[in-house]
Amino acid sequence: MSRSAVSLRGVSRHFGSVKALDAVDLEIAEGEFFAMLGPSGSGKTTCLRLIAGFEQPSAGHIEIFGERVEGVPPYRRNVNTVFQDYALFPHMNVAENVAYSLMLKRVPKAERARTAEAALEMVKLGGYGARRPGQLSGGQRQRVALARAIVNNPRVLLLDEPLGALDLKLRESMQEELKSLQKRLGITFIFVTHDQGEALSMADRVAVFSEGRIRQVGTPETIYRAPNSPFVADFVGSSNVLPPELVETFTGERRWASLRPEAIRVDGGEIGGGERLSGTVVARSYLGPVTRLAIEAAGLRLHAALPSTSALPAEGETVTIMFDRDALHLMESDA
Amino acid sequence: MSRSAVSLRGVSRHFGSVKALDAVDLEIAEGEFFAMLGPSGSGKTTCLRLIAGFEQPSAGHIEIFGERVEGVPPYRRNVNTVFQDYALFPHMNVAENVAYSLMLKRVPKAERARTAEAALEMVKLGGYGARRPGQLSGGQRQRVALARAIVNNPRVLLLDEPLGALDLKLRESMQEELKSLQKRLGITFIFVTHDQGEALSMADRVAVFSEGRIRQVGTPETIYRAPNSPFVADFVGSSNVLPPELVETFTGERRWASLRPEAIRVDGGEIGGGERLSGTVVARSYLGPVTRLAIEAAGLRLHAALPSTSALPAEGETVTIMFDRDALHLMESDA
Amino acid sequence: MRSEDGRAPLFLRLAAAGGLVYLLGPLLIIFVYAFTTEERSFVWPPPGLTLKWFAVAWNRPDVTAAIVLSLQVAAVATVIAMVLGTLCAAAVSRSRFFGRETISLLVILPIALPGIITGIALRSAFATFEIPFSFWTIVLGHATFCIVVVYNNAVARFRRTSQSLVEASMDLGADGFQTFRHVILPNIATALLAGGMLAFALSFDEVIVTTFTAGQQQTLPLWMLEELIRPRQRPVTNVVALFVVAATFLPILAAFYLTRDGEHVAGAGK
Amino acid sequence: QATSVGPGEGAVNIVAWPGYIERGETDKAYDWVTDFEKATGCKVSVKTAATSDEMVTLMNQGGFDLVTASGDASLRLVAGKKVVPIDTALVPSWSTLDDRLKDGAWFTVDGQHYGTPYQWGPNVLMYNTNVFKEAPKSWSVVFEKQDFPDGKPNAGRVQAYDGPIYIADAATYLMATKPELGIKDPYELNENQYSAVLELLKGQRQLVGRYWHDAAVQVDDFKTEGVVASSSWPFQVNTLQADKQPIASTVPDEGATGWADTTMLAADAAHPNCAYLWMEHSLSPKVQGDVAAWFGSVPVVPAACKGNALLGDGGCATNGFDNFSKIHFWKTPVAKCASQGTCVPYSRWVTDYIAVMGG
Amino acid sequence: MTASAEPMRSSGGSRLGDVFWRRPGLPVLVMLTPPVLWLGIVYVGSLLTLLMQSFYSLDDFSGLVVPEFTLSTYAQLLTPANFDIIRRTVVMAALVTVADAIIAFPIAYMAARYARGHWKALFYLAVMLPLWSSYLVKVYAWKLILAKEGILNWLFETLHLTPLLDLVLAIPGVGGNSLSVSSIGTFLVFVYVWLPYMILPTQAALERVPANLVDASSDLGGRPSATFRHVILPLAFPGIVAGSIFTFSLTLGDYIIPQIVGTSRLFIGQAVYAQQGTAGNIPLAAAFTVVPVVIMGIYLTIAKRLGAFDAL
Ligand SMILES: Nc1ncnc2c1ncn2[C@@H]1O[C@H](COP(=O)(O)OP(=O)(O)OP(=O)(O)O)[C@@H](O)[C@H]1O
Ligand SMILES: Nc1ncnc2c1ncn2[C@@H]1O[C@H](COP(=O)(O)OP(=O)(O)OP(=O)(O)O)[C@@H](O)[C@H]1O
Ligand SMILES: NCCCCNCCCN
Ligand SMILES: [Mg+2]
Ligand SMILES: [Mg+2]
Repeated sequence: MSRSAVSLRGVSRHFGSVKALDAVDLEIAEGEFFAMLGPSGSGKTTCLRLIAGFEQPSAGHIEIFGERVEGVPPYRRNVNTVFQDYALFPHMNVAENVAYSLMLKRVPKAERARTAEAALEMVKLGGYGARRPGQLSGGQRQRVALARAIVNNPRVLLLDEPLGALDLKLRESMQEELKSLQKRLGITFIFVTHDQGEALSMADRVAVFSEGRIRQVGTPETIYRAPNSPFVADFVGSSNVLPPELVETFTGERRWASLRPEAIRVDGGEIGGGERLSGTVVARSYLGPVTRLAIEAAGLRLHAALPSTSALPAEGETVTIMFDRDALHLMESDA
Repeated sequence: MSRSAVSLRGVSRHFGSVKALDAVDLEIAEGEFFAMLGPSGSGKTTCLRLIAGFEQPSAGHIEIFGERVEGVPPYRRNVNTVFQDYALFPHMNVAENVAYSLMLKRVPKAERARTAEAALEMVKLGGYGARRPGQLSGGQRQRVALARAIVNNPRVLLLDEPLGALDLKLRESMQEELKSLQKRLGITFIFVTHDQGEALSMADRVAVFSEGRIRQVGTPETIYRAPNSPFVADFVGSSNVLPPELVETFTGERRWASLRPEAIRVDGGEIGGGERLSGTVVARSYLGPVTRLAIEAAGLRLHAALPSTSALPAEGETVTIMFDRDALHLMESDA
Repeated sequence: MRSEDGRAPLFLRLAAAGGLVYLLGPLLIIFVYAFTTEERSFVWPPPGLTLKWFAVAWNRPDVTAAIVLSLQVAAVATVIAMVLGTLCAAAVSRSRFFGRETISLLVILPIALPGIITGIALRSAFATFEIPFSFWTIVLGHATFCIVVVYNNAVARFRRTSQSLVEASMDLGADGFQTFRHVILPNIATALLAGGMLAFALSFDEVIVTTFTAGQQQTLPLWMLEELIRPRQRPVTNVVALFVVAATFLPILAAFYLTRDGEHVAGAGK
Repeated sequence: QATSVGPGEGAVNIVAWPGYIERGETDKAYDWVTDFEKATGCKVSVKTAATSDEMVTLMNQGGFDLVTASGDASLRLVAGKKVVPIDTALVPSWSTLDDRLKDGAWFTVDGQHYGTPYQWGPNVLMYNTNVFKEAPKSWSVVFEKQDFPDGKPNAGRVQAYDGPIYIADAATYLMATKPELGIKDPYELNENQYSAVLELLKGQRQLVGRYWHDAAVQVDDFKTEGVVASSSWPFQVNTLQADKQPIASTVPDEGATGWADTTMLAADAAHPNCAYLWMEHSLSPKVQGDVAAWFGSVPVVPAACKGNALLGDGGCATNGFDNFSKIHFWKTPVAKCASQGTCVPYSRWVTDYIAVMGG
Repeated sequence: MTASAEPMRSSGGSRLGDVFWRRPGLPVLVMLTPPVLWLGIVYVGSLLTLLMQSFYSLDDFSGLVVPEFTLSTYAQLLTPANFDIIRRTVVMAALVTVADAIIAFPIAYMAARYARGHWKALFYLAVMLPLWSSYLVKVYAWKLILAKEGILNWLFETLHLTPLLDLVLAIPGVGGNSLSVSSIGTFLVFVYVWLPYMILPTQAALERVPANLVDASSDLGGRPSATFRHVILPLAFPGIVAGSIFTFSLTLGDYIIPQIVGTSRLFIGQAVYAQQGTAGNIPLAAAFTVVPVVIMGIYLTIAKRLGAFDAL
């Protein structure tokens, strides 16, 4: 990991009795694409706002490129934000929006226009400068917000669920664009989302939040394959979480374990070694490439993801489920 | 298919020059879970509002259980709606919201309360009657809206993106609940969404809308595996759409074809027959069970979904992609 | 928002039409009487019609003096009300400590209490502190009850102007002042305009409070009161009333379209 | 004490009854301001007041130099120290005044004169000549329920003055019709007399649709509201007659109340010199005659009765020059009264008259 | 909070801006001071000065105010005649408010929910023009309309409906010789001049009722009348209450309308005006003003609870 762009040391933010953020430590490296993932209310936005300077920590301190930023107002931090609702200025046209920070810096008009247009080109909106935000589609607005945030060459870009308001197709294409933009600019992106697919596919590293704390930080692979707790396992991949008693029967260790749906085979699958359980199919959902089965077995409701092309048991059928022992991931924590 | 709950015959709805719905024919069977899928502005909501009676067709006619409903106002149709933004009455508490239609029917107070409570139990909100809508979370509001719509035992329930405002986890669990509720009640659900995953996993049949027209109607499997047009192929499953020229080289037929990402193998995959193309990996996204590669080949940007556990080429690597000829689905339409 | 389908029910259309006739009919009377030949009192139907009152009104220095004074008072009172109302609204919308309710009550009081109370209270305060009547005593009274309309419009717009716009501005390098100038002010401008228009109208037409705070100065309504009671050239007052309505017609319409567009603009960010 | 009036300050502000100070705006012929302004450089500003109470209110506000106060206001202004005695030596025309008025009790306190008399006149009974072919002889037409000569009842067709001072009009009527009450002065009533007067007024309330508050409104009411009889001022009579309305007036046998107005000098007058110049000007026969002609009042300078083009030689007589003794001039009722020791004070008149009008 | 590591970015932001940013209470204080000084000290101060006078009394003999604490003025206030004035005024204010609400509602409703485009502009003008026309001239116009020789009578005569009018005018208590000298006349004028003040907030409130709630109600079986009663009316109610603050208070204090059109029976405004002018009975005038202050105090408390302040 190269040198640290943002670091949080024991940072807390309390609102009255609500601990929105609770003693969080975090290091984000320069040039990294970092995702903050977690359910609603877990403190992701609060964390971002602390970095941007909209909130002040109740305890702990924050460093940006090694400098402590207590008391430094947002407008003096070399950090820019893309807001979830874009927060485009409705009374300015696109070019004026993008050039806003340049105007504040008293950059001469002509240069401003040039720079803004360049930023718009960067997000593929060259020529849209004269429009009003109200005349743009959701995805276009999102890109204007992006252009406005990067026009200033910030060293860190904060993005709070920037794709949350877009519909699925648009979202997928913006994911690719964002990713390639970050590569081109080489700046640090800190990205908030509650969509684990988005976090996994885009980020270099992911922090999983829950109730104001970070539960795990790691690469997408680590987070997905080696969750450290049932919470992470469940949140990151709709995993099956097996209780210690059951796990003991397979591994001898009395520990929580996760089992990915795609690691489960059902009945007439290829014969092979592995662990077995008997259960009943209670629901079946077609997801395109795979079909998900909900199976009640050993008092649990387990999910298995099978290729839709394979032979699939019907609802109500009794089946045997099998998995490799290696597929069982034993976890540290128990909550 | 059992007898028809709702049928549209050549229904159009024009707003000025905008053809929100354009000569649509549709039969929805009794007891069916029917999804309307399509991009924003494709006419889904308009179609639902026509069935509910909030709009009147500009042309064509609608039948509900065999009766033509021209001029029948919404309050005389045995059809209820769950609105996208819930539309709960803010000045009434939850119980009053749910009992609203009973109150209008002058059902005695005690019976009203009982029925409303039963509907709330049904959506797992027993005991929440005294709260105000403002005191509920998004998912809870959604369920109140559901309870309010079913308290009256409608024969058709219309749902306009009922899960759109919920976050991913909640959405998944509500999907299962909705599905099982529909089974228990046995009534017709007509469900609008722009999320193809939702449509595929929940519906018995799906209609794909685009620009005020229905492009295809069929079971999820049909829609996913045998799209009738590039539009449907692309919209329903982030499919690779291959142009006629290319398809001709494989099949001899000059037709558009779709190729699912999971049908593509790359390089050192199992040896086997099939078609081959050479290309360069330009992006790689980790999606958990699978990793998606974007590969530039034959002037196209193709996506391949490979199990994350397999050996994956790096970005920039040159690869050979392979697929079975059967995996190529030839399409009727060319738009 | 979707429009309701079709046309309004008949009884509603009739009731609204009746209401509009009630609202506009008497204005028509004023217009007709601006042309009557009858000089001292009004009888129906007017015995004849003439244009001479327009010339008469034009040539009367007391008319123009009263109009000018009223315009000045209304302009200054409106500016003061806009400043104070905006400050108040901004403070309330920014602060978690000061209850909006308390401030709202304080601001509403001058308009919620009958004008005669405002008038007499100010008058007795002027007397107590030996403040002589002047242009500023009129302005003081008017600005006091005009604050509320500006405040209400501004508070509503502040509420709709997303906090994230302010944060976006700060994020992009603007401090509080710059944010106010470049983001907040342009966003609430149409609301302020609407509030200011209403404030101007209230001040321009205020009789009761002015009666107690004007001393010997004559604002347009005081002139009219005098003129309507005195039996000479009553049609002149109607000419003036007609003139005021005609002169304000376009600004009112402009404000309507401006504020209407404003709503669109303000909502566009979300 | 100055011995002569200094140069004018350029302006003078006067509170006056409507019609009292005219600059030819309504009728070119009636203008007694323009010349004065030219001669003295004092610009005249007039604020009209419809009632004595309004006048007092205006004077309490301050900012005026002069006020043409009636008797029921003048002593209140003196008691409230809103006006100051004048030096009659600085008003050369003082000597030309009607002797009957020179030391009038309504503006002379402790031998000091608080202004110069301006005009006087009776509160007449105005009536519609289409209804009354001959002049009514008694105020009973407005006080007692009855049918008028046209056969229709008087209810709703008569008016009374909307001011507490009107209690004196009722007292004047009772003084003649109920001598057993022993009313000697309609402004000095003991409790017994006072309650009899109030009874009469309460009865009158049933006949009166609306009380008249100011002159112009009454003019309208006679034109458009079907009012045919009321106590009034000559001013309204003149106005209506000028409008060719079938209107005349009379002083009935019971006598009448009336007013004698004084141009009083404000205590805080900002333009005392112009004020003195105006008082002098106001006593010139020309002004006196013109005002009398315009307003229908009687000049306080007898010389004005002759040779005034507007008033005409018979004008003074018509307006009641010889009725002086029949008229009970407005004055402020006070608790400590001359005729019977304790009387009902004006503040009670105010409250009770409000109650009477409230019905 | 410790000030100041090196600023990370030199551009933008003034020193004072930084101070304000670090102490967010400070700008709020700075912003609140002028309006609170103005309203709290100048206005409320004047009001208290006035109310204090109601505890003084008037000396009957000299007619001068005695600046000593007494409740005698209040005793005077509650004499039957004065109480009558209060009752009459409050009843009138309430009736005017109700009538305004009834007349305003259809107009506001049409403007808010049906009128589009030019019609909407027309409705707006129809409300704003009367608001901009001189109050006094409007009142006088009404005098012409209501006079015995006036337009309404003329109209009734032309339509041969005079007996009907006479019947109405014969109603004891509210009738009179003609409309312009009856309580009905006063009522009509009050209703007229304050009508725009009721329409504007009602319309704004109606515009804020989400259309989908109307759809939802109709979807659940609500006919238009039921939807109106159970959804639209309750949600627009704060707007009506907001409007009523104006209509009620303006009627409570007006002294010009009842003087020009009416029966000469006093209203509170006239009584205050008369008392403070006549014989300078400032204490009684002040005591009279306490009545609307108390009434409006109660009214505002209720209005606040109904959420009317947000609808103003
Ligand atoms: N200004 C505030 N005052 C009080 N509580 C707050 C405030 N801001 C946030 N909170 C609370 O802090 C917790 C964390 O909120 P935060 O917005 O950081 O969550 P989040 O992870 O961004 O959630 P979401 O995905 O819903 O945006 C929540 O319980 C929230 O209610
Ligand atoms: N009342 C209306 N007036 C004018 N145009 C309308 C109206 N309602 C819908 N439209 C237009 O009709 C088209 C279809 O709209 P509709 O709301 O049915 O789309 P949708 O498929 O529901 O989209 P979304 O997913 O965004 O909700 C759009 O172009 C829309 O702008
Ligand atoms: N348009 C004339 C209405 C006057 C309203 N004045 C309000 C002031 C109340 N204090
Ligand atoms: Mg958040
Ligand atoms: Mg829709």
